[in-house]
Amino acid sequence: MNTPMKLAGLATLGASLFASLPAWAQDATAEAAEVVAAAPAAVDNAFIFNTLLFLIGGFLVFWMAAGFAMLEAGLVRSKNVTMQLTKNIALFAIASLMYWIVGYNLMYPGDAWTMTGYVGQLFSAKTIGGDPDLATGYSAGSDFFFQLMFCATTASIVSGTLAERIKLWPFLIFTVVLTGFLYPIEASWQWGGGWLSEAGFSDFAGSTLVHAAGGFAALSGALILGPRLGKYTKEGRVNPMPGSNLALATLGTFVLWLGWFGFNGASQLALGTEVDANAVSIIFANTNMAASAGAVVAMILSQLIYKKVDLTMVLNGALAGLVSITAGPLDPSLFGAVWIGGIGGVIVLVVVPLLDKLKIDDVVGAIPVHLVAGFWGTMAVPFYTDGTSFGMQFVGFAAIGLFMFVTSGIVWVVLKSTMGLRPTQEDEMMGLDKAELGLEAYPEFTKG
Amino acid sequence: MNTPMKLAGLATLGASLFASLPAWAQDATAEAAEVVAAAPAAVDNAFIFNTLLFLIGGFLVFWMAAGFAMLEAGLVRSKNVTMQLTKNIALFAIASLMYWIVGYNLMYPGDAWTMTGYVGQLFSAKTIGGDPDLATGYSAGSDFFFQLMFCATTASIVSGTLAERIKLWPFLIFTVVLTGFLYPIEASWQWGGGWLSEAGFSDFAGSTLVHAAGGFAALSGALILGPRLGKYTKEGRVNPMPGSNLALATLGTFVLWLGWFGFNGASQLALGTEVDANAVSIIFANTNMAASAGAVVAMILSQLIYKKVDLTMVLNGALAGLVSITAGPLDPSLFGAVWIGGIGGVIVLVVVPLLDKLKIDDVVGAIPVHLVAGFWGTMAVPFYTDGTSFGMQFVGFAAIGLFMFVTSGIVWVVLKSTMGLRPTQEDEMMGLDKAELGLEAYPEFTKG
Amino acid sequence: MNTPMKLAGLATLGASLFASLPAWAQDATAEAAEVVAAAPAAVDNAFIFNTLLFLIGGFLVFWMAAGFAMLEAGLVRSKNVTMQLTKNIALFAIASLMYWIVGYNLMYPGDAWTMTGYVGQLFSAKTIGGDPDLATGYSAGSDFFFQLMFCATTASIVSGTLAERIKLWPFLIFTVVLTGFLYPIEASWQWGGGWLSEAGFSDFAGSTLVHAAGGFAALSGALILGPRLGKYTKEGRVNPMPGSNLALATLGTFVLWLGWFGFNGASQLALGTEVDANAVSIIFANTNMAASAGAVVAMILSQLIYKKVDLTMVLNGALAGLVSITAGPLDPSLFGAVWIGGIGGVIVLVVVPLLDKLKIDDVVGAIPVHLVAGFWGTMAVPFYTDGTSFGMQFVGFAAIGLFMFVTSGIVWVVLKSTMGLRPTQEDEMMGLDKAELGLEAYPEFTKG
Amino acid sequence: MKGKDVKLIIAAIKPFKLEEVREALTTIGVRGMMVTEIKGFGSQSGHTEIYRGAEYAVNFVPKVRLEIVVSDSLADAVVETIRTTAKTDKIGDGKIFVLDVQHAVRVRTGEINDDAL
Amino acid sequence: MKGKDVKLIIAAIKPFKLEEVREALTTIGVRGMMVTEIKGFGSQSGHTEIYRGAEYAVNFVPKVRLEIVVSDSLADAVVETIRTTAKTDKIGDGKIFVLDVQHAVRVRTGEINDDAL
Amino acid sequence: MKGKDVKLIIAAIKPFKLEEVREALTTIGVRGMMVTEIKGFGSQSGHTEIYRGAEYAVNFVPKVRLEIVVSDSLADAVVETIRTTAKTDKIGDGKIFVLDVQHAVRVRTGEINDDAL
Ligand SMILES: Nc1ncnc2c1ncn2[C@@H]1O[C@H](COP(=O)(O)OP(=O)(O)O)[C@@H](O)[C@H]1O
Ligand SMILES: Nc1ncnc2c1ncn2[C@@H]1O[C@H](COP(=O)(O)OP(=O)(O)O)[C@@H](O)[C@H]1O
Ligand SMILES: Nc1ncnc2c1ncn2[C@@H]1O[C@H](COP(=O)(O)OP(=O)(O)O)[C@@H](O)[C@H]1O
Repeated sequence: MNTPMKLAGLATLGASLFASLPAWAQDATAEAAEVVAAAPAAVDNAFIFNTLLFLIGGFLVFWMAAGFAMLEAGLVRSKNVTMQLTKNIALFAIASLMYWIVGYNLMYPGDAWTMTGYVGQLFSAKTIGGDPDLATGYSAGSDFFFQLMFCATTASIVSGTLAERIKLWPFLIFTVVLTGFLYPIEASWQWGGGWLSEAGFSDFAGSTLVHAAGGFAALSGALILGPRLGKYTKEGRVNPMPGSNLALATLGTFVLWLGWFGFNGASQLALGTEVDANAVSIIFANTNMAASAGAVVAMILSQLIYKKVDLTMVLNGALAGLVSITAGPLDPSLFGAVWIGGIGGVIVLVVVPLLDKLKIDDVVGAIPVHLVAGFWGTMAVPFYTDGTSFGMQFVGFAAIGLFMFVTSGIVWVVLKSTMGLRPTQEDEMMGLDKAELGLEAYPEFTKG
Repeated sequence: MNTPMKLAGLATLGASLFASLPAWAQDATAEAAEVVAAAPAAVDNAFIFNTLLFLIGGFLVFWMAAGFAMLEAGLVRSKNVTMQLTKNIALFAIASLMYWIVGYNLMYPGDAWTMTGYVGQLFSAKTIGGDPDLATGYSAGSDFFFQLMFCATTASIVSGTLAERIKLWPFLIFTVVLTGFLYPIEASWQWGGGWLSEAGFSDFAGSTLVHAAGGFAALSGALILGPRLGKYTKEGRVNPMPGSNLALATLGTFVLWLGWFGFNGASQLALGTEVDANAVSIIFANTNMAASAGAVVAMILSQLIYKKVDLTMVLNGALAGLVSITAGPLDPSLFGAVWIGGIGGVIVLVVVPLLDKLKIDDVVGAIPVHLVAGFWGTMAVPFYTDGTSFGMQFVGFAAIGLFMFVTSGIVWVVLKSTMGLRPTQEDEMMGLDKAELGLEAYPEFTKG
Repeated sequence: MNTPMKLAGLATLGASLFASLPAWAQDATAEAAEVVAAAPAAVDNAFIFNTLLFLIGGFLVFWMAAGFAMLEAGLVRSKNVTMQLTKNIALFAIASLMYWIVGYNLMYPGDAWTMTGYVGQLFSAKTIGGDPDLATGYSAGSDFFFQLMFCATTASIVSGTLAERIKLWPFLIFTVVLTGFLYPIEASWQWGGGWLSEAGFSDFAGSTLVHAAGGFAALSGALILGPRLGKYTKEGRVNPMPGSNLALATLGTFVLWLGWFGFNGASQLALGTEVDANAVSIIFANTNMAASAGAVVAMILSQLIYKKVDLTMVLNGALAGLVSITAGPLDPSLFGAVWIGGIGGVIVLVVVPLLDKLKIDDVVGAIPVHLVAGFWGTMAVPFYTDGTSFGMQFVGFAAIGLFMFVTSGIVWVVLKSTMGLRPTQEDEMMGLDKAELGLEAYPEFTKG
Repeated sequence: MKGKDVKLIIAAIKPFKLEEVREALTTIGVRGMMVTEIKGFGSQSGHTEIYRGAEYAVNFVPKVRLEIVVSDSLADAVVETIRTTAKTDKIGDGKIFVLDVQHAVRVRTGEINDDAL
Repeated sequence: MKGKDVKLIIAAIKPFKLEEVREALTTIGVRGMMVTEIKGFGSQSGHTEIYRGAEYAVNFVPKVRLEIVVSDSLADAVVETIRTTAKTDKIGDGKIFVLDVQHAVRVRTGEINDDAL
Repeated sequence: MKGKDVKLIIAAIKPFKLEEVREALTTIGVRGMMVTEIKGFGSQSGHTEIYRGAEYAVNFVPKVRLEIVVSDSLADAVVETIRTTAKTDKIGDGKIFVLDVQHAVRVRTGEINDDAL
C-alpha cells in the first residue's frame, strides 16, 4: 500500500494539463464544461471508483476481524472461548477509537511530522466531514475507514498467540497502546511517507508493517507471559491442547481468505483507470493462488512428515500463503504467487514444532503465519519488483521488528509489574470463562 | 434513506440544462453526442454507480439475515436452536415473497396512494423487467432488491425477542402480515413520501422505521405471549437462561456489523457524484465508530456494575450503537458518531435488567437494542441535521411506535385466540426442537 | 454466462464508430482526446465496471466455498467433521491450482482448440500479467479469478454426497481430475464457444455446466462407493444419520445464498452500460425470489407430508430454488423466478426420499439440489428466453450429464481398483476424524 | 451403631425435575450428590421420528441419574422424597435403587462413613 | 421367594455395540436400562496421536456404560447376553460387574423390587 | 481365598486431578477404570453468577467420577492413593465410596473376578 500522495499527484497532473490548453480551446472547454456539469460524464469517476475500492476493501478487511475471532475461538479450549471472543470484539472496537483519536494522523502526518520521518502528529484526532477534496483522488472518509481496518488487524494477530492465559484488561490496555501508538508509528515510516519509504523499502499491503509487526508484539508477549500451565512438562514433553471447535477454525480461515482480497486488492489504492483495475484483478488472482499453494503444500508436508493430514496445519498454511504474498501481490506472475505462497506452507510445518522446542507457546500459530511468513514475503519482493533490494527489504523488516519487539516488550513488562498479566493458576486451570467472566461459551455442552 | 424521487429530480435537472444550451452549441453537442454514443463516456455512469450501490448494499443487508440467525441461535438454549434457525430462514423467504406481492407498491405508491400519505397501493405486485428507466437514476431491480432487505430485517428483529416459546406457524403468519402490510404501510409514511416525510420527520436509514418498528412488534408480542416457563420465579427471582453458543452469537454480531455498512451506506441511495461517494464514505466511518463506541461503553459499564465483562452485553452494545447512528449516519462528525453510539451502549446496560424487572422476557435483547436505541437514534438526529426538530422526531417515533404496537398487538391477539401462540408446558420444557420439529440442532452433543 | 467474445465485439463497435467521424471533427476530437487524457472522463469506464463486476462476483462465489464447507460440516456426524472440513478447503485450493495449470485454457481456448468445439488447449497454464487488453472489455485477471470460482464450486458439490465414507486422498485425486480436466472440457462446449453454444444450448450461469455436472460426478461416485455402513438395514429400513450441527448447516446455506448473487449476477459478464447494470439487478432480484420460493415450498410440503417442518429440507429447498433459476436468471419476471424456484422446492421433497428408496446415499442432498434441480432449471429456460428450445436444452443437459457421469465414473473405478476409496469398516465406524486424521473437530464435546 | 451403615441411592429421573428434587433433598438434610446425564431405556422409549423423509425409532430418552450416599437412617426418607418429588404420574418418571456401601471417605479430611457425607 | 433379590449389572462396552446389545437384552426380557457415555481406561488404552507436530498419549477410549437392574433370576442371562453380543474378540471389548441391590422402587407407582423393573 | 472378593470403588474428584490420579493408580497396579463427567453437589456448591444483569446460584460444580473395580486386596491401597493424590485441602476435593461386587467378567475372554480385571 503506497502512500496516498501518489493519487494526489496524478490528479494535479490532470489539472495542469487542463490549464495548458491553447486559449481558443478554452471557450470550447468552457461550453463543454457547462454541458458536462449536467451530464454525468463530467463527474470525476476516478474519484468514485477509488473511493468505492476503499469502501469495498474496507468492509472486506473488517470481515477479517470476525475471521480472527472464529479462528481463535475454534483453536482454544472450550473453557476459554468466551474470553477469546470478548477479546476479539473488544480489540476491534478499541482499535477503531484509538486509530481515530491518535492513530491516523500519527500515521499520515502529511507534512506535519513531530519528528520528520519517524513520528507523526501526536494526539490529533482524525476528521473526515465536509466536502470531498478532489485533489486527493478519493474520499477522506473511505481512506480513514480502510486504513483503520489494517490497524485493527495488527491487534487481532496478538490475541491469538496469547490466548488462554492472559487476563482481559491488561490485554486490552496493550491493545490501546498498540493501535493508538505502536502500529501507527511504525507504519508511518513506510505508508506515511517516513524514512523507510524514503530509503526504498517496499511492502505493498503489509507483510511487515501489519503482519510481522503484530507477530513481534505477540512474540514479545509470549516470552514475557510464558506458556500455558501444563503445556510443557518438566520432562520437556509437549502437551498438546487441541482446539475445541475446528469447524469454527475453518470458518475463520475462509473468512480471512475472503477478507484478504480486500486487504491486498484495495491496497492498490486506486481503481479509476484501466491500469488500476487490471492491477487490482492481478492482485486478487495472485492472492488466491498464494493461499491455495500454502494450503496444498502444508497438507502434503503434514502427510509426509506425520503420515496424516493435520487440518490446523492446512489452515495455517493457507494463511501463511496469504501473508507471504502480501508484501508484493501485484508484480509476481501466477506462478510467482504459487511458489511464494507455497513456501509459506513450508514455513508453517517447520516453525510450529520449532516454537514448541523453544517452549514458546503460540496457541493459534500466529508467529509462524504472521511473523515468519511475513519475513519471507518481505524478502521475496525483489524477485519480481524492480527497484527493490534484498538488503533494503531486510533493513526494513529488521527495523520494524526491532521497534515492535522492544516497545511492546516494554509495555508487557510494565503491565506485568503493575496489574499483572496472568490469572491465578487455579483460575487458568478452571478456564478464564468461568474464572474471570463467569460465562461459559457452551454452557450446555462442555463438562468442565 | 430519503425517497427515491430525489435522484429522478437530479437527472431531469441535467436534461433540462442540456436543452437550455445556445443554438449554435447544439450542433457541437450533437457531434459530441455522436462521438459519445460510441465512447463509454457517453454512458450514464451515475446510473450504474447508483445501481451498484443498491446491489452491494443489498447483499450486505441480506447478510444481516444470517447475522440475526446466528445471534439468535447462539443466545437460545440448545433445545430451541433448530426452531430459531427455521424461523430465521423462513421469515426471510416469506418477507421476500410478501414484499414482492404487496409490500413494495404499498410502500412506494408514487402518486397512486389508496389513502394519500397513509396507505399506498394495495395488492399490486412489484415488477422490475424491461428496459432501465434512466430518469430514476438507478435500476428498478436494484432498488427493489435493496428495499426488500429492509423489510426482512424488520421481521428478523421480532423472532429474537419471542424465541423459545412461540410455535412456528403463528410466528410465520405474523411475519406474513408484518412484511406484507405493517412494515410497508408505516415505512411509506416516510420513505414512500407519505405524511411523515411531508411533516419533516427525518430517519435516514431506519432507526425508527425499521428497528423501532420491529422492536414494537416484538414488544407487543412479548407482552401477549408472556415470559418463558421458569424465567421469573414466584418469589420474583429472575432465572437466567444462558445462551447455548456464544461463538455463534459473536459471529452473528460481526455479521450484523458488516451488513450495517450496506444498511446505512447504501441508504444514501446514490453513488454517482463525488459528493455522494463522499457521503457514503462518511456513513461507513460513522457507522463503524458508533458500533465500536457502543461495544466499549457496554464493556466498561458491565465491568463497573457487575465486576465482570458480560460478552452478551458487549454484543448488544455494539448493535445498540449501530441502531443509534442509523437515523442520522451522515451528518455527525466522527466524534458525534462516537457519543451517539456510546449512549447506545448505556441503553443496553440500563434497559436489559429493567425489562427483567418488568417481567418482559426478551430473549436476545432486541427491545433495548432496536426499540430503545432506535428511539435514542431518532431523537439524536437534530443535534447534527439541520431542518429537523426534536418535536417532529418525537412525533414520528410515537406515530410509528403506536401504529406498530397496536396493529401487531391485534394480530398477536387474533392468532392467540384462534390457533394459539404457545406450545404446551411439557413441549416448552422439552424444547421446541424435539417437541415441534422432532429435530435437534446438536443431536450428539446436548444431553437433554 | 455467455462467452466473453460478446464484450470484445461491443468495444470494437465503439472503436469503429469513432473512426467514422467527419474529418473536421477529428481535430476537435483530437483536442478533446488531449483534454480527456488528463480528465478521468477519458477512461474506458466500462472496462472498470466490467472488471469490478468480475471481482465482486468472484469474491462472492469464493465465499460459497465456505458455505459448502459449513453446510457439509453441519450435516455429517461429528465423527467426520474434521474430514469434511479438510476436504472442502483442500478441494478449493486444488481447484485453484489445477484451473490455472490446465483448466482455464482448456475451457477458453479462443481459436486454439485441440479438437475444435470439444477439447481446448491442453496443458497450457493461464497467464494474466501485463497491460490490460481494452479490446476484451475487462481485465484478464478478473475473468480468470471469476471463472476459477465456478470450477471450485463444481468440486464442492461432490464432497457432500460422498461424505463420511471416502478416504481423503482418493477424493482429492478425483478433485484434481475434475477441476483440471472434466469440468473445463464440458464447460468449454458452451462457455468456451464450443459445439453446444454453436448448437444453441443456453445455460446462463451454470445449472447444467456447474451444478448438474457436479451432481453427476457425485452420483457416479455414490453408486461406485456405496452407502455408509448401516445406512440401509438388511430389512431395507433407512437408518437416518442426523447432521451434527444444524446451526452450521443453516449458516452454510445463508452463505451460499449470498454467494449466489455473485454467481448469477456477475455471469452477466458486463456492468458497463445501463442495460447491463439493469440486467445484473434483475438477476439479483430473481435469484433471491427463486431461493425464497424454494424454501417456502419445501417448508410447506414438509409440513403437509411429514406433519412437521424439517429444517434440512428447507435449507435444501432454498438451494434447489437457487440452482433452478441459475440457467436463466435474467429473462423471467419476478413471478417467473418464484414458480421456477418453487418447483425446486418440490424436487427436494420428492427426490430426497426417492434416493433412499434407491439406496443411493447422498449425505447432504446434493443430487436433488444440484443435479435434479439443475435439470429442471435448464429445461425451464425456454419458458422465458427466446431462441431456446426444450429439445436443445435437453440435448445439452444430456450430453453434459453423460460425459460427466461416464468420465468421472471411470476415474472412480480406477481409484477404487488401485488405491481403494473406502476406509476399513472399523475406521468408518470409528469415524474418519479419529481413524484417518487423528483429529476430532469437537474433542471436548462429543462422547464417541 | 451410628455411622456404621451407609447406603448408595441411585435414581433415574426426568431432567426437568432435577432442581426440584435437589431442593427437596437438601431440606431433609442431604448434603451432597453426584448427577450424571444419561440416556434412559424403558417403557417410555420407542416413539418414532422422521428425518429427511426416513422414519426411525428413538429408543433412548434423556434422563438424569442421581447418586446419593447417605447414612442408613436417612435412606428411606431420601427414597421417599425422590419418589414424591420426581413424580408426574406420566410414564418415564424413573426408578430408585438402593445399594449397600461398605465405607465412605472424604478426600479432603479422610473422615469416614457418616462424617464423610 | 419371588422378587426378593435384585441385581445391578454394570457393563462397559464399545459404543458401536450399544444398539445390538440393547436389542439382544430386550429379547431376553430386560425392560429398562441406564446408558452413560464414559471414558474408559484399560489395556486397550495408550496409543499416541500427533497434534500440530507434538505427540501425545491417548489414555482414554470412549466406551458406553450400561446399568441394568434385574431380578436375580434374570441376572445370569443378562451377563451372558452382554458377553456374547458385545464381543468382538478385540482388546477393549469391556467388562461386566454384578452388584447386589437392596431394593428397587418405581417412582410413578411406588412398586418395589421386581415389580419396579 | 484369591480372586473371590472384588470391590467397586467410586470416587468423585476435581477434574484437573484426573490425570494425576490415573497415573498414581497405574503405579500401584490398577489396570482399568471408568471415568464419567458429572455435576457435583456438595458443600462447595452454591456460589452465584450474573448473566445479563440477573444473579443466579450455581448449585453444581463439574467433577469427575471414577469407577474402579479391584480385588479386595488392592482396595485399601486404591482408596488411600486417591485420597492422597486428589487432595488439594480445598473444599470440594471429593469423596470415595467402596462397594461389594458379586462378580466381574471380562467380555473378551469370559474370565471372571480377579482375572477379569
Ligand atoms: N431395569 C432397569 N434398570 C436400570 N434402569 C432402569 C430400568 N428400568 C427403567 N430404568 C430407568 O428408568 C427410566 C424410566 O423407566 P420407564 O420404564 O421408561 O418408565 P417408568 O419408570 O414410568 O416405568 C428409564 O428411562 C431408565 O433410565
Ligand atoms: N478394573 C476396572 N474397573 C472398571 N472398569 C474397567 C476396569 N478394567 C477395564 N474397565 C473398563 O473396560 C474397558 C475395556 O477394558 P480393557 O482392559 O481396555 O480391554 P479388555 O476388556 O479387552 O481387557 C475399559 O475401557 C474400561 O472402561
Ligand atoms: N452424599 C454424597 N453422595 C454422593 N456424592 C457426594 C456426596 N457428597 C459429596 N459428594 C460428591 O463429592 C463432591 C465434593 O463434595 P463437597 O461436599 O463439595 O466437598 P468436600 O468433599 O470437600 O466435602 C461433590 O461435588 C459431589 O460430587
